[in-house]
Amino acid sequence: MRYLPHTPEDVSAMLERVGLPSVEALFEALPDACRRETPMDLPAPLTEWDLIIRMESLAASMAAGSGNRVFMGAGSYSHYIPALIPQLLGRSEFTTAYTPYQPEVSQGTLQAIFEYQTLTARLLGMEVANASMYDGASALAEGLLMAIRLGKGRKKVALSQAIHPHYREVVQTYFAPTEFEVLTLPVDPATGRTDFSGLEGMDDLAALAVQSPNFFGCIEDLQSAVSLSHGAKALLVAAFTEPLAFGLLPSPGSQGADIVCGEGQSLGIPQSFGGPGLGMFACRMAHVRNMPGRVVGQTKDMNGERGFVLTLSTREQHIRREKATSNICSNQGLCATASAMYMATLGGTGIRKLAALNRDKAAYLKKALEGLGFTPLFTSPVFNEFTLKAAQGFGRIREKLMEKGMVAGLGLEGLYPEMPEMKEAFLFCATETASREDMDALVEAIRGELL
Amino acid sequence: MRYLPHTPEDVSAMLERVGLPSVEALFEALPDACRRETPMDLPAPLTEWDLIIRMESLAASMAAGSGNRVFMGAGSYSHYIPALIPQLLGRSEFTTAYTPYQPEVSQGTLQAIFEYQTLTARLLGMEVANASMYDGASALAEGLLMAIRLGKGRKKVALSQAIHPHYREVVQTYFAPTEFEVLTLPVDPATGRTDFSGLEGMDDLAALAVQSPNFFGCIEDLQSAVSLSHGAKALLVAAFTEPLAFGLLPSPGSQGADIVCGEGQSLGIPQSFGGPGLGMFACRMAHVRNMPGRVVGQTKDMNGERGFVLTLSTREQHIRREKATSNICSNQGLCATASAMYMATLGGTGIRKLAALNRDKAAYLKKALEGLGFTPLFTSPVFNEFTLKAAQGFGRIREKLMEKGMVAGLGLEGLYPEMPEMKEAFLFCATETASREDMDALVEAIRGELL
Amino acid sequence: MNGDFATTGLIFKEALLWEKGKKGRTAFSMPAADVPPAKELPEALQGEGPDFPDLSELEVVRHYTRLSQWNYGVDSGMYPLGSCTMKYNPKIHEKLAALPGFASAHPLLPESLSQGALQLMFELQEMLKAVTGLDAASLQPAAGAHGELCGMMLFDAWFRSQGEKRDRILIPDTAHGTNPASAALCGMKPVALASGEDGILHPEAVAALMDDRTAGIMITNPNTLGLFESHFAEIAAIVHAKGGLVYCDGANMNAVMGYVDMKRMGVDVMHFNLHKTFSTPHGGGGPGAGPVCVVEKLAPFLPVPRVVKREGGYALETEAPLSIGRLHAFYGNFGVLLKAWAYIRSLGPELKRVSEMAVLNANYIRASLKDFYDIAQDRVCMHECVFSDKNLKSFGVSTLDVAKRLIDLGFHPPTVYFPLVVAGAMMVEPTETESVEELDRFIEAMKRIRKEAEESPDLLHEAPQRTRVRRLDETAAARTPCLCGGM
Amino acid sequence: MNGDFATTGLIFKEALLWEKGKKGRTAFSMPAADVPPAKELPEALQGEGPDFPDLSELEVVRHYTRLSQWNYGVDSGMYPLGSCTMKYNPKIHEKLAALPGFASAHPLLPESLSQGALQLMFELQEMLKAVTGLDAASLQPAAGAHGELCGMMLFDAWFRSQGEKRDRILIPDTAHGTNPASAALCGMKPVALASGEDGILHPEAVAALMDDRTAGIMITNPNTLGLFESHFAEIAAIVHAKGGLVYCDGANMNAVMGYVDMKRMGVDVMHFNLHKTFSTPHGGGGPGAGPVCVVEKLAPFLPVPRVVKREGGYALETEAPLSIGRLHAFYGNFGVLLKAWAYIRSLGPELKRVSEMAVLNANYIRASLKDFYDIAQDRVCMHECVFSDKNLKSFGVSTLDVAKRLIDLGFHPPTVYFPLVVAGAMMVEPTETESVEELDRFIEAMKRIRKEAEESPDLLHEAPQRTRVRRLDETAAARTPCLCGGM
Ligand SMILES: Cc1ncc(COP(=O)(O)O)c(C=O)c1O
Ligand SMILES: Cc1ncc(COP(=O)(O)O)c(C=O)c1O
Repeated sequence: MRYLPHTPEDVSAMLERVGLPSVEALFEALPDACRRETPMDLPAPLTEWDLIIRMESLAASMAAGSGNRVFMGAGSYSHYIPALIPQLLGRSEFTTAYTPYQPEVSQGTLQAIFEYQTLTARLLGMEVANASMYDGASALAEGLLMAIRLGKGRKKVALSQAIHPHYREVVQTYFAPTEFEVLTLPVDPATGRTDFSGLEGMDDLAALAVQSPNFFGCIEDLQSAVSLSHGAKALLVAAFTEPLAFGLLPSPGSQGADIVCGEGQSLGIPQSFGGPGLGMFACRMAHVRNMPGRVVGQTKDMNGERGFVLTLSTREQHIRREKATSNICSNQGLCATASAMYMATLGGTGIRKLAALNRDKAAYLKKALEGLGFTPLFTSPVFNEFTLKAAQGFGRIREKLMEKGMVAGLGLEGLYPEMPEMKEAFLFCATETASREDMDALVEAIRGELL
Repeated sequence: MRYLPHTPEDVSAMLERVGLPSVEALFEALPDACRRETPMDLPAPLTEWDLIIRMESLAASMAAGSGNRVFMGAGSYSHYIPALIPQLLGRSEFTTAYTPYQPEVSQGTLQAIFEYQTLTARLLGMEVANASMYDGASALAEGLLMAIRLGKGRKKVALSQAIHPHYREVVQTYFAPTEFEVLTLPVDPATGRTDFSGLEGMDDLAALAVQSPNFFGCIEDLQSAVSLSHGAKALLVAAFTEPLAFGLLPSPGSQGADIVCGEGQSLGIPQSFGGPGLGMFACRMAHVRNMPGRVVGQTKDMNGERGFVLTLSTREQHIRREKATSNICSNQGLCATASAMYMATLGGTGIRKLAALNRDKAAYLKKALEGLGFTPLFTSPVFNEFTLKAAQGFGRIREKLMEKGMVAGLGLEGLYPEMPEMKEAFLFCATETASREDMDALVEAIRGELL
Repeated sequence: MNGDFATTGLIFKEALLWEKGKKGRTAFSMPAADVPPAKELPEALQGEGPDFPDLSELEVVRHYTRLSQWNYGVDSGMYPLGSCTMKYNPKIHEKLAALPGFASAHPLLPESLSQGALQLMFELQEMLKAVTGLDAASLQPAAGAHGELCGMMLFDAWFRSQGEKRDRILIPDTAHGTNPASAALCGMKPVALASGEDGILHPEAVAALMDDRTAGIMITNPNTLGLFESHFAEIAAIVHAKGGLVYCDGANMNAVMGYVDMKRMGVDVMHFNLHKTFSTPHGGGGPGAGPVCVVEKLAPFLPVPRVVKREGGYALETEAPLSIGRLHAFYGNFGVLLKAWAYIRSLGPELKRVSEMAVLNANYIRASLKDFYDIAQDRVCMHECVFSDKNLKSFGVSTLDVAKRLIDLGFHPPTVYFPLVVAGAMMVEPTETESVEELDRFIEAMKRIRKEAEESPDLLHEAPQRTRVRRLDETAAARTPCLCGGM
Repeated sequence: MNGDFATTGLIFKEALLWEKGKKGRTAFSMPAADVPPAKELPEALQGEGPDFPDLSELEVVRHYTRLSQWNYGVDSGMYPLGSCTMKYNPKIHEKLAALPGFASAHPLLPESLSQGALQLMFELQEMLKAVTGLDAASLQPAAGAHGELCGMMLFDAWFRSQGEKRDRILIPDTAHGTNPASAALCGMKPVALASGEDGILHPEAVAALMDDRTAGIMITNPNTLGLFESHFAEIAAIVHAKGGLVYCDGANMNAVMGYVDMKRMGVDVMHFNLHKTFSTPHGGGGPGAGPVCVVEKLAPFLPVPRVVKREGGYALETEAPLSIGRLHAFYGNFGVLLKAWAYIRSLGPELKRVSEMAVLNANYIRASLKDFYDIAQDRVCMHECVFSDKNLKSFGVSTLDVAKRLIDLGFHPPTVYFPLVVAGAMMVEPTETESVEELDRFIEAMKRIRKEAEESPDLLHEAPQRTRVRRLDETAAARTPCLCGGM
């Protein structure tokens, strides 16, 4: 086996050094009660060549790749990834290293993450970002737990119903074993934004969480959310699933958000069936000692050279154990590096252009679908996603289009059983990867079926 | 444009330094008589994304990849390439460097090529190998020119007709403008080996060239070739297109060949529609100062550390100009490195096993085709290629199979118009990439059509 | 070569990203606008866009090429970082993970269009069950600690379903920091459990602390001293007898595949660190994956969605009334799971040999170095062995110094100062992919350092000297944190 | 930063392949034998197999990872190697070349199954024609020198077709060594042509040598001094008047795209160095590609097979009675051609801007350094400029010393001691992909070295000091050659 170097002679010589008669003797500390009674029932080893064939055949059964046109976002976005990113990211000095505990041999990782933190802070308009969380959903959950720590005894958090339903579920999962409570603020059925009117009745709030652009694609009024939240002495946690929007929209930080967290997959990371993605997490410096996750800081070496280290680790589990700000250890470091590469590749000029292009594409598709009799469900401005009430019989048509390799939006009914207006509502997405030709083809295909 | 860094401000500032009013002024030395009258008529630039689409659509029209089964060798062989090779070879320190003129910053290339030379010499049983030639065909042509240089006035070379027809054509092209003559030795119609009987009548021979395994797949009697050649005071130039054979067969060097040259594509290099491949070239140390091409040698640095440099460059064009042993400058360095990686990956144990497996596969296919009424044209033992006289009507069947993604051998009639026995003869190849299942499917498909 | 396997060479300086570039450059190929511009946004929704530097493609490429050259990975040299299983990461896996069918797959594609991914996940679940002997698996946790958290949530949910709320949990003093931290996230109070003189847990200690307010126990086995918890089964029985549950931190599974049956041993929940045991690249800190396996009775509590096999194909099951819910926005780190699947399929039953060779390698190092460095437990170890700086103290030399000196000699240091129960610990985990020659070189370097500690301790204090930067001021970094550049 | 953009860092030692490994290891995944073994070979045909070392996969990976770290490439830093056009090599091209449709394509597939590759080659031919203004192209030559050889064969074939044999050829003293060597391979005797004081050729010199025994002339334009041969058209007319042919070595085409019309200028044959002008990675010495373009009258002599467009698709034409024949076993370095195609398609008419910026960058360096280093020709240059060590001699410092010191400061040296007409030449070709900041850094480093030459020449004599190996003994290497290891 090519991964196992020892020859039989190696093994004998080594056993001799160890002073044991056999390999089995190495396992003598295992009492019978712990031992397997039968060998592991695993399929026989595949050669590299058979492995490729098998994997390719599994991959071929997926509706991904250039042949398919998926007009669906909902937390996972199709964006172009410049070829330089996988090539640089794949350099084994990055991939086969681990946590930079030994900074002298990890400056590559450390500077890359320091740059990631900085670009992330700039993108989100915040003072500090951590080195990553698992994904957008867990970042939100940890953001809310952080707000609770900062809330000095306040036990509740309020979530906008327009936050990605899966994220809300993850928050629920994190909160279930605790004594803390999760409340929900409904969506305004006209604008598609969060209806904050319920806030008044809620006391003991440590945080209010709002996503913008929200799950329906609507851009929230973050500034109002911040003042209402601060009025209630709660922190405003701003969530996001599409960070590219901040190329165009005011950053959450500039609107006054206290904690910003969300998913960074859009920034140069393959969709990869939902993971690995990137939990982005940023806050104010005043709160940094309550922040979860690793963070890289700049310092000097003994010769005065600039260098980087993991720092503020007294917040972390390996030092503080049960008193840590989070249990996170391994994070999504390589994905964070990928997104830094992506942000550097786009640049300030590029991200603005690309964000505008995304908005243009979505506006085009929206208009075209409206021309087919789809009606907008909400009035708020959108970025690259939007919700439409479908034309009669669209559900069945959508199924048919799938056979042609088109995924025409995401049905919202199942995700919002509590909202009757979501019957026949679909969430569409068009990014820069959606060509006019593809969008026209989609619209024509629907038109053809509608007739 | 992402490859061009200068902003308009950069350009102005730089022009100011240069003291010129405009970019056009940089080109004032160009007289009107040399200038274009119209802009270049080139298609508009493609974005990275459109480029991919275009290239993928071109690639998709090729009958390559796992879907197709090509039972054809004839100088280009389908072998498995371990994933580690493209990954390591793609490291930009290897790919984006050039000729190692500055050894202190090129030790990676230099040691890799020194190792390539050594492994090549071992594979071919020779004392020294150069750093590569363009391909097998030009290596043969240069080998023969080298023999002529060593031949002290002898003006002729004799080529076996069983050398790859394209290689013989290239030799012809190289020899055409010279005063030297190329003679041909025919194939023995029974054995498929070179018929040396004509040698006696040839005088003034500087070299005799034989390929083994030859174009028909037949393994030549190199030892006899050597003694006959040496008897005629000519050097024996041993050519090859499938170096994997030397995992099993005696190396040309061990049989007494003076110069060994051929194509190394089999050793970890993609077929890539015929190039880039690898011209392998080896000779005896006694003749090294007449060898064409670059060569890396071991030496020491001023601290006594082992290191490597380009050496014996007084043979080369940049020093010796028209008196150089060849005009070659850029060679196939990265392909040589790939093949060294491949040889290291296989190891001595692996190459033997893999070579045996190739032979087994070909033997299996040969037997199966014989079962369909194909008859062996020649009696000599073969490696992974063999020539069969096809069953009646096979030409048309072969066309039909292509539509099913099977290429059933190579027709020899067009390549050997001078040999009537090549009518209906086909050259087949089966390597380790031909699964029994695929071979059975081929045979069954032919059987089905023959009925 | 006298224990010195490194030297110095040319390394480039490289500025921070925002110290480079110029407004108006780009490294991105902007797609052409083939649609009309959208109506302007209302003014309140118009931002300024982030202040990112504008670089050319070559500037970006050179930046990261240079940064990478400042790093040390498994492909650079031996990386015996204890508890992290830094084994060789097969190159073919990168190619497989990049297959467009997987890399471009949207997670909300209908099941009919994502059978390949679902099948792969289902098969991986089955294989993890086969490796552990347990009954059900979830692939959602994104790392080991996430798996622990999942496990503690399962504990909590189980007790709730029994009408109980237990808020204590026993955790040995050798445990990784994530264990107590994960328990705390679920509102449980960790109760420290001392391991015995012999470095392992003893049933009496557990019996003394286990009660019906205690949710159970979290044990790492093999533990962080590299020892097998031989009394695991008895301990599990004690915990079970009090109605408690048993969690196994499976981070060290690389030692015992094909030998241990987790179910027989009494485990109710365990997590894998897929990135360790099944060799997915650690990526400078992640992403990893931390699937959990459970016994039958806990299966109903596993996260949703679950990958199941039904007539007609693979499916995602979201209906599960007892489930703790979702733990990840989608299904976990699929791209990492895929590599683990490929690894297991490449080895199959040979995984047993993986463990054997990992243990042999650790013992070879232990036997070769125990006369040179104080060893925490002088007996046969599992996949790693723990030395200390005890007998170096008299030379004024610490574990940190040894670690830094190893760098100068060409090796990544072991894990240091963990586990906490060994003062000045050096935790060496060679993994099975290192050849005996490489182990010999490491041993030679360690012996040389032992000698230097005695004869020229300043070589150690001054180390590393060959790296681009020398020892960094971590105190200053924490005291006046600079976490964001260019301000 | 004071001109010093490099430092030292940790670099690994690494043995030669055969000093590693152990019999019985492997890094290769051997396919299972699914067929019976073949009958034994006759004894005379049974060899022993080569004595290759057996390594594990990790051993191979680490070996080449470490070796690569000893190298300097364009991605590492500025590589102003004159005459070599070391521009940025787009990363996307690697991905495109690896598309299985191309990478796994057998060259003898029937045309119907290889339309994609044929179309690509046909289009590349057309684009090269558009860039040069010439009438026909062949992509077969595998490198620049191969293109030259092809060109000389075309000359020879042309004259034969005219019933002539001309055996002299004019080659300027500034020419690259491949020019005379290529001519000599075709049995032609190069006649050296002196360039003028101003670094370019003058019609009188050509007129004096050109006669009807002379096949023609080979001119590099822009020439190797980085100057445009302004009298090219007149010179071509002189050559043509004597029945001769004009060859242009197009290695420096990167300077003049969109400006020059080769046909108007009087060129009959020229070659490209695709790897230079069209940015394919140089691979540590190759592979490259050296397509030739010709005027109509020479088209019938181009190598076979030719890629043509016919009704119904692209085809390979082999029937061409006047052709010089095949020059390559198949169609040249297709995988390199593909990258050039991608590069041209990515830039299109912007190739003109490529040339403009390449020339601007060279002139920026020239203007910035001409007061510090003696410059061969003090006027506007094209894509490169040539300095010399003339005014350094008095300090006992040579071009070689400057080159080696540049390495210590983080730059790849320029081409040195070429062209031969300038004693101690330093030929600097920055290329258009370097930013002005990078040029400034190079200029700063060069100025610093100029100062050091005066003040501390030993810094230069001792350089490089930061590399893993220092100056190597090239004399010993050549005197007692060791070309093959492990003997
Ligand atoms: C014993 C042990 N448990 C748990 C963990 C946490 O795993 P992860 O980093 O994947 O979250 C680690 C990680 O190093 C560990 O060593
Ligand atoms: C001016 C000139 N001509 C010809 C060549 C030869 O090209 P190649 O190395 O591609 O054979 C070179 C290569 O450096 C060159 O600079």
